[in-house]
Amino acid sequence: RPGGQQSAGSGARTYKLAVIPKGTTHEFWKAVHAGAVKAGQELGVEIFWKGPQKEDDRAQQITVVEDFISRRVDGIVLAPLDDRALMRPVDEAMRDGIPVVIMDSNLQGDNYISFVATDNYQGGVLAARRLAEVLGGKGKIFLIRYLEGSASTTFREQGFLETITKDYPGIEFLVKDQYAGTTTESAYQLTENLLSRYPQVEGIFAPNESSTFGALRALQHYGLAGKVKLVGFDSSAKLIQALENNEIQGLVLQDPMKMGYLAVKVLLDHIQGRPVEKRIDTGVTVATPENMNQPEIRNLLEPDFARYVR
Amino acid sequence: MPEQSLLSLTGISKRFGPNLVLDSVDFDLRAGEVHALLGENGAGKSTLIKILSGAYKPDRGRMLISGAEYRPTGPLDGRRQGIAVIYQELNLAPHLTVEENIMLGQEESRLGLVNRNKNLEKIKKVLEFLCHPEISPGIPVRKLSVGARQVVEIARALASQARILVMDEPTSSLSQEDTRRLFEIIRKLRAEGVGIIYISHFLEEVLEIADRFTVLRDGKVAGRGLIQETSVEELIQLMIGRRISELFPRLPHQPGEVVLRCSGLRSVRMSRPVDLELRRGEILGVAGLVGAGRTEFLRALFGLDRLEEGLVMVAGQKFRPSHTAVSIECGLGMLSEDRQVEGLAVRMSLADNLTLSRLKPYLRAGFLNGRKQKAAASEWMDRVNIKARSPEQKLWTLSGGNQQKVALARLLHQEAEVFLLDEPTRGIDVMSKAQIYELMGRLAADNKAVIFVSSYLPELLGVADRIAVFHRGQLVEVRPAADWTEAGLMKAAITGRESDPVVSGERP
Amino acid sequence: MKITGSALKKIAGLAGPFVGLILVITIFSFMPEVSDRFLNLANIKSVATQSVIVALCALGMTLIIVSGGIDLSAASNLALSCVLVAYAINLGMPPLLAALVGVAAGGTVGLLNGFLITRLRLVPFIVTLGMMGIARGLAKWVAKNQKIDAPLSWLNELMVRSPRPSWLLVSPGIWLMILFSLVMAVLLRKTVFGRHALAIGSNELTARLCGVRTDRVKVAVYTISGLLCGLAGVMEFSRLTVGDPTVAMGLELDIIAAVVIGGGSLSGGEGSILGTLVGVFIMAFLRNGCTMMGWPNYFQEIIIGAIIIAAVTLDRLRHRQE
Amino acid sequence: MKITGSALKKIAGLAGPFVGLILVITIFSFMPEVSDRFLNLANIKSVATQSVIVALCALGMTLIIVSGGIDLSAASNLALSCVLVAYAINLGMPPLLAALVGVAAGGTVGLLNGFLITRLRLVPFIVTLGMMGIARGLAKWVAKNQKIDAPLSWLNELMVRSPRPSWLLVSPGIWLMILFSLVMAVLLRKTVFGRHALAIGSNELTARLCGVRTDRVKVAVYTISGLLCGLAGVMEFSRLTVGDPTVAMGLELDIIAAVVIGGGSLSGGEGSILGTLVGVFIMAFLRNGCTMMGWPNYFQEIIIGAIIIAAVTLDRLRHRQE
Ligand SMILES: Nc1ncnc2c1ncn2[C@@H]1O[C@H](COP(=O)(O)OP(=O)(O)OP(=O)(O)O)[C@@H](O)[C@H]1O
Ligand SMILES: Nc1ncnc2c1ncn2[C@@H]1O[C@H](COP(=O)(O)OP(=O)(O)OP(=O)(O)O)[C@@H](O)[C@H]1O
Ligand SMILES: [Mg+2]
Ligand SMILES: [Mg+2]
Repeated sequence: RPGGQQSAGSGARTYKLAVIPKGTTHEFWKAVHAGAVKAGQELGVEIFWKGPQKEDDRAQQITVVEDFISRRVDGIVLAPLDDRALMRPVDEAMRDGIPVVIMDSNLQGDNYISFVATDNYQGGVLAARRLAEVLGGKGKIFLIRYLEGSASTTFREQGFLETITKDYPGIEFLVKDQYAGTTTESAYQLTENLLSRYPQVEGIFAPNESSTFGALRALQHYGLAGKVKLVGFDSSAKLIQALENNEIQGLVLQDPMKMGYLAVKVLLDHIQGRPVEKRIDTGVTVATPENMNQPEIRNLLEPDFARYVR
Repeated sequence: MPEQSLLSLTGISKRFGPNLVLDSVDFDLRAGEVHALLGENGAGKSTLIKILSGAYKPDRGRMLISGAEYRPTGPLDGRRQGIAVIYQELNLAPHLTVEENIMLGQEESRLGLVNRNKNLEKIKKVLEFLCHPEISPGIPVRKLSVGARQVVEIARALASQARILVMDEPTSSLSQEDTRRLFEIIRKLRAEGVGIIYISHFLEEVLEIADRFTVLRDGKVAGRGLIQETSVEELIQLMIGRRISELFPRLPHQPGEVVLRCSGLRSVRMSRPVDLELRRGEILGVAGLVGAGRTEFLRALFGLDRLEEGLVMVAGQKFRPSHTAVSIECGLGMLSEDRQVEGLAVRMSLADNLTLSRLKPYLRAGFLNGRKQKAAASEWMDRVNIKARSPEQKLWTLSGGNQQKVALARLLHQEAEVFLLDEPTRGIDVMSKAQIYELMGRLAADNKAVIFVSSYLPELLGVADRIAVFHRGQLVEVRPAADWTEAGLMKAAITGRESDPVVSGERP
Repeated sequence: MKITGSALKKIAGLAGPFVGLILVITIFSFMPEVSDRFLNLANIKSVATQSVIVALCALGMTLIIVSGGIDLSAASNLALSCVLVAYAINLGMPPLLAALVGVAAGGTVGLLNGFLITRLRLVPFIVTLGMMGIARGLAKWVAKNQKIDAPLSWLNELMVRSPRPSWLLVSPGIWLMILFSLVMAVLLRKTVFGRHALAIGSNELTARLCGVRTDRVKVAVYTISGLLCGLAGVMEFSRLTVGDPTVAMGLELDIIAAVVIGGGSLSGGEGSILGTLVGVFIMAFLRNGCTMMGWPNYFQEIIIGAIIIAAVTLDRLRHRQE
Repeated sequence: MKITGSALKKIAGLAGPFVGLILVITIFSFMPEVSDRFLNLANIKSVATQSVIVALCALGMTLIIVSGGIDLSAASNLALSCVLVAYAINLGMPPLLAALVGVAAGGTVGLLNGFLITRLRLVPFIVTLGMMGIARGLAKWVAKNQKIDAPLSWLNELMVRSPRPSWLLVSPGIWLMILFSLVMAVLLRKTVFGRHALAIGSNELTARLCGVRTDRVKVAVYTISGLLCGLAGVMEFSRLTVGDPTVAMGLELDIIAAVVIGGGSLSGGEGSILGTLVGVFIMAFLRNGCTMMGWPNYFQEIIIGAIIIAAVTLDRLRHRQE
C-alpha cells in the first residue's frame, strides 16, 4: 500500500483525497462539498472535488474515478451514480491500494471502506406522511419522478409510493411515472403540462431540489402555489422562501454537510489505520412551515457552508 | 477611338503555389472599345479577370483606372470602381430568385429596406433589352435552364451600369439568336463609351465584335493588335505557337448496324415522347434553341430523370433506363452540360474524377490501387491534353476548359458504346476543339456511336453525319448533315417546321 | 395506392407549411382523454409561453441557418445570459439594466462566434461547438456552480400566464416573441441585409463576387442571433426567477430541429420565420400533448421522434407537388 | 509578427494532423502536478480504454460525414444496444449471442436511418434527429425506465484496464478499436465502396452521373455506422456492467466533434480515419488531463471549448501552408 507506507514514513506529507459527487451544480452537492472541505481543513488533507462533466452521466463518472486512480490519490470518496456500474472502478481502486468510501447512494457488494448516507427510502416515507398529513389523508396527487435509473431518487419515489398506497387509501395518484429530467426548466414544463391536464390535483411530491423547484415555479405560474400542497426534497434559498410563504408544506432534509464531512473523516481514519464502521447514517428530517425556525432545522435548511466554499 | 486608356494593367504577375500563372502581363482598355482577350485553356485569362475584379490579389503589378491608381480590396471595391464581370463559371445563388440574383450587391434600397418595385422596374428593362422578357423575376434561379442562367448573369452585369464590362465566355451557353442580341447590346454599350473586355474561344465571334485583341500564352502576352489586321489563322498561331491544319478534322467512318433505338421515350420533364435510331460509326448532331428539350432527352435516355414511358435498346439489349448504373452497364455514357453542379466533383482530385465511372481496372484483390489510378490519369491527361500539375490536383483549381476536358476524358475512360455529349466543347479552346472533333471521328471509326448536342451550328455541320432538330420538346426533323445549312437549321429550330434545304444560301 | 398518394399530396398542399402542426393538433384534439383540455385557451397560452424561449433562439437560428451556418452555442449562450441577469440584479442593478446586461452578453458571444468564423475561416460547427463549452463553463463559473438567487422584480412578470395589466391578454414574453418574429421576417425578406444573408447561404462565392461584404454580414448574423439568445436568457430568468447555469442543456438540438422542421436547409439558402415558428409549435404541442396524455416519457420520446420525421416528410411531399 | 506567423506555420506543417494532439499532450506534460503521471503507461492505457467507445462511433460517423451525411442518433443507438445486451443476457442468452444482438440492433437502427433518408428523400439531420428520440425512447422502454442489471460474464472483461490474459497488454476493447480503425481506413480509401461514398459526399449529382448507386451506398454507409454504434454499445455495457438507457446522452456532439477536429467536413467529401482518431484522442486527453489536474468542471469546459477551436485553427493553418 503505497499511501499507507508513505504516511508511515513521513508524517509531514498531506494526503490528497478525491471527492466525486454525482454532479456539481445542485445545492445539495455544494453542501457536501462544504462538509468535505471543512473536514479537509480540520484534518489537514487536500481535497479534489470533481464530478462527471455532464450531470448524472454514469460513464463519465467511471472515467473520473479512473483518472484519479491514474493520478494516484491517497483515497476516494464517491457518490456512485450507479450501484453496479461503479463497482469495477471501485474494485480497481481498492486493488491499487486506493481506499474508497461510498456516500449518498449505495454500491453493490462490499468492497469499500464505509458507506455514509441518508436513508433515502425513509426520506420518501417521511414525505408521504407529511403530504398525507397536510391533505388530511385524502386527495389526488402527482408523483413527479426525477430521472430514469437514478438510485437515490428512485428509493425516495419508492418509499413515497409504497407508503401512500399502503397507509393512505384515500389518496389517489393522478400521475406516478412521469420523469422531470435533470433541469429545473424540464420539471417546470412537465408540471405545467400536467396541471393543464389535471386541474383537480391537490398535492405534489418531487424527489429532489430541481424537480421541487420546477414544480413550485409551475404552481406559482398557475397561481396555485399554496393551494396545491407541495412536498419536496432538499433545500435552497427559493425553497426556504416558499416554505416561509407556505407555498411548500414540507421539505425532506438530509444533512449533506455532515455527509461530506463524515465521508472524508472516515476515509482518513481508515488510511491512518483506525477502525471504521461499515455503515453510517446521516439522518433525515422534515422541515415544515411550522418547525422551520427551530435552530436545528434552520441549520439543515441553510447549512453554513459559505466559510468553506466560495 | 479616344486616346486616354480607361484601364491599364502593367506587369501583373500571379502565382498559385509553384505555378506562375501570370507573368508580368500588360493590358490596356480604352473607353468605347471591345478588347478581346484570347488564349488557350489555362493560359490565365480568367485569372487576369479575377485580379481585375478584385477577387484575387496580384503578386506584382499595377493597375490604373482612368489614370488613377486602382488597388481593389475585394470584389465590392472593383464594383464600386465601375467594373462589372460576367464570370466564366456561372455565378448565381440557386435559391434566390432571378430578381434577387440580378440585383445582388446593387439592390435599390431605402434605409436598408429593399425597394422591390424599383428593382423590378430595372430588371424588366434589362431583360427586355436582352429580349428575354419571358424570364420571370420571381422564379428561383435553380429552376432555370443553363441558357437562361447565362442570360441572368448578363443581365446582372448590364444592370450595374459599369464603365468597364468584362465578359468571360458569355456566349458559351447562348443560342446563336441570343448571341446576336448580345452583340447588338455590346455595340450599343460601346457607342456609349463603355470599355469591354471580351473573352471567347469562338474566334469568328471575336473577329465580328472586337476592335483589338491581346493573346495570352502560358501567362505571358504572346501578341496584340487590331482585329481588322488579323485573321483566324494568325490568332491561332499566336495562341498555340503553331498553325493547325484543319478546324473540323474528319476521320473516315461508315455507319453500320443500328446500335441505339429508343421508342416513345418520355421522362417526367419532357412534354412529348421521342423516337430515335442511331447506327454504329455514326455521329448524330442535335440542334435546337435554348430550352428546346435536348438536354432533357439525353437525361431521359441516360436514366437521370424519372421515366414516364418508353424503352431503350442498346446493342441489342432492351432496357428501361431507370438508373445510370443500368445505362452504363448497357454501354451508354454521358457528358453533362452543367459541369459545375453536376458534371464534376470539383472538390475531388483529377484522378478521382477521371476514374469514378469505371474503377474496376484499378482493383487488385478487391482493393483499389491508387498508384495505378494516378498513372492512368496521367496518361489520360496527355491524351486529351489536360493542363494540370498532377493527377492529384483538386479539380476546382483547374481552368474552365481543362475541367471540361477532364469530364470528357472520364467518358472516354469509361469505354461506352454510345456517347451522349451535351455541349462537349463549351469553354474549350480552338485547338482542343479540333482534338475533340477528331476524337469523335475516331470513336465513330471505332464503330462506336455519338450523339452530339450543340448550340454552335458550325461544329454540328462540320462534324456530324446526321443532324436532328429539337423544337419545344419535340424532335422535329432528322436529316443527313449534307442536307442542312446553318440558316436551315436555325429556321427549323425557331419555327419547328421542316425547312427546304435548297432555299438558303452559304455553307461554311 | 396511387389514389391515396395523390389525395395525400393534395391535402398536404392545401395546408401549406402548417400541415405538420395541424396534424399534431388534430391528433391530440381527437384523443378522448384530453380533447376538452387540449385546445382550451389556457392550455394554448401555456404552450405559447413555454415556446417563447425556444422561439426567440430559433428566430436567430433561422437567420444563421439561412446564411449557411449553424450555432451550437445557442443554448449555452442562453444559460450564460440567464445567470448574468441574476448576477447583475444581485449587484444591485435595476432590473432593466440587468436585462440589458443579459442581452448584451448574448450579443457578445454571438459577435465572438462571428468573429472567429470569419477571421480564422473556421467552420461554424466547430467554432460554435467550442463556444458552447466556453459559454456554459463561464455560466457555471459566474454562478459558482450553483443557481443564483435574485430578488423578485418586474422582470419575473414577463412570462406569467395572466399578465398584470390584464388588457395585455397574454404575457409580455409572447408579445415579444410576436414582435421579434415580425422584425426578423422583415429583416430576412425585406432588407438588403436579409437578401445578402440568403445569398451567402445559397452561394457564398457568388455573393462575394457580387460585392456582398460576406464577413460583415456573417458577423452581423451571428451577433443578431446572439442578442436573441441573450433575450431568451432574460426570459428564462424571468421564468425560473433564478439564474441557473444548467438550464437549456441540449436545447440547441431542439432549436435547430425547429428551424429544419420549418423548412430550413442546413446547407443554407432556405428557411423562413413562419416555418420556424411552426416548427417550434409542433414540438411544443407535441410535448404538451404527450404529457397531458400521461404517456410515459419513453413513449413520448418515440412519438416526438417519429412525428419530426413525419412532419418533414409531409412538407417534402408538398414541395414535390409544386 | 511575420516571423512568428511563418514559424508557427512551419511547426504546424511538420506535425501534420497530430499537431492539436501534440499540443494537448505537451501542455499537460509540463504541468508540474501531473507531469510524472500524465505520460505514464497506465494512464495512457486508461485514456485509450476510455476512448474506445467514442472512437468506435466516430469511425462510423467519419464514413457518414465523408459521404455528406450526419448521424445524430449515434449516441442513442449506442444506449439502445447497451440496454439490449443486458436484456438479452437476462433472457438467458450466452454472452456472445447477447453481444451480437446488441450489434445487430445498432445495425438495424442504422439501416432504418439509411432507408428513411433514401426512400423519403429527407435530410439526414432530420431523420437521425427523429431516430435519436426513437432509439432513446426504445432503450428506456426496454429497460422499463431503469437500468438493467445483468450477471457478470466475460463480456465485462472487454474494457478492463488490465486485461486478463496478460499477454494482451491492453484491453480487448482497445484491440477492437485498432482492428476496426484499420478496417474502416481500408474500406474508405481502398475499396470501390469507399470511393463511391466519398464521391457522394463530394458531389452527389456527379456520383449519380457516373453510375454510382447512391441510394444503396448510403444505406450501406448508415448500416455500417449503425453496426459500429451497436458494437460501441456492447463496449459500454462491458464498461458499465449494466444496461443503462440514459448513457451517452449528448455524446453525439462529441462524436461529430472528433470527426470534424480530425479534418472531416460537414459538407462532405473530406475526412479520414486517422484524423478522426486524433480528434478522439485530443478530446480524451483533454478530459483526462483536466480531471487529473483537479480543475473544476467549468474550467474544464472552457478549456476544452477553447482547445477545440485552437486545434482546428492550427489544422487550417497547416492546410493553408500547403
Ligand atoms: N485557385 C487556383 N489554385 C491553383 N491553380 C489555379 C487556381 N486558379 C487557376 N489556377 C491555374 O491557373 C491557370 C490559369 O487558369 P485560368 O482559369 O486563368 O485559365 P483560362 O485562361 O481562363 O482558361 P480557360 O480558357 O480554360 O478558361 C491554370 O493552369 C489553372 O490550373
Ligand atoms: N428562359 C427560360 N425561362 C424559364 N425556363 C426556361 C427557360 N429556358 C428554358 N427553360 C426551362 O428549361 C427546359 C429546357 O431545358 P434546357 O434548356 O436544358 O433544354 P436544351 O434544349 O438542352 O437547351 P440548352 O440549349 O440550354 O441545352 C424547359 O422545359 C423550360 O422549362
Ligand atoms: Mg477561364
Ligand atoms: Mg441543354
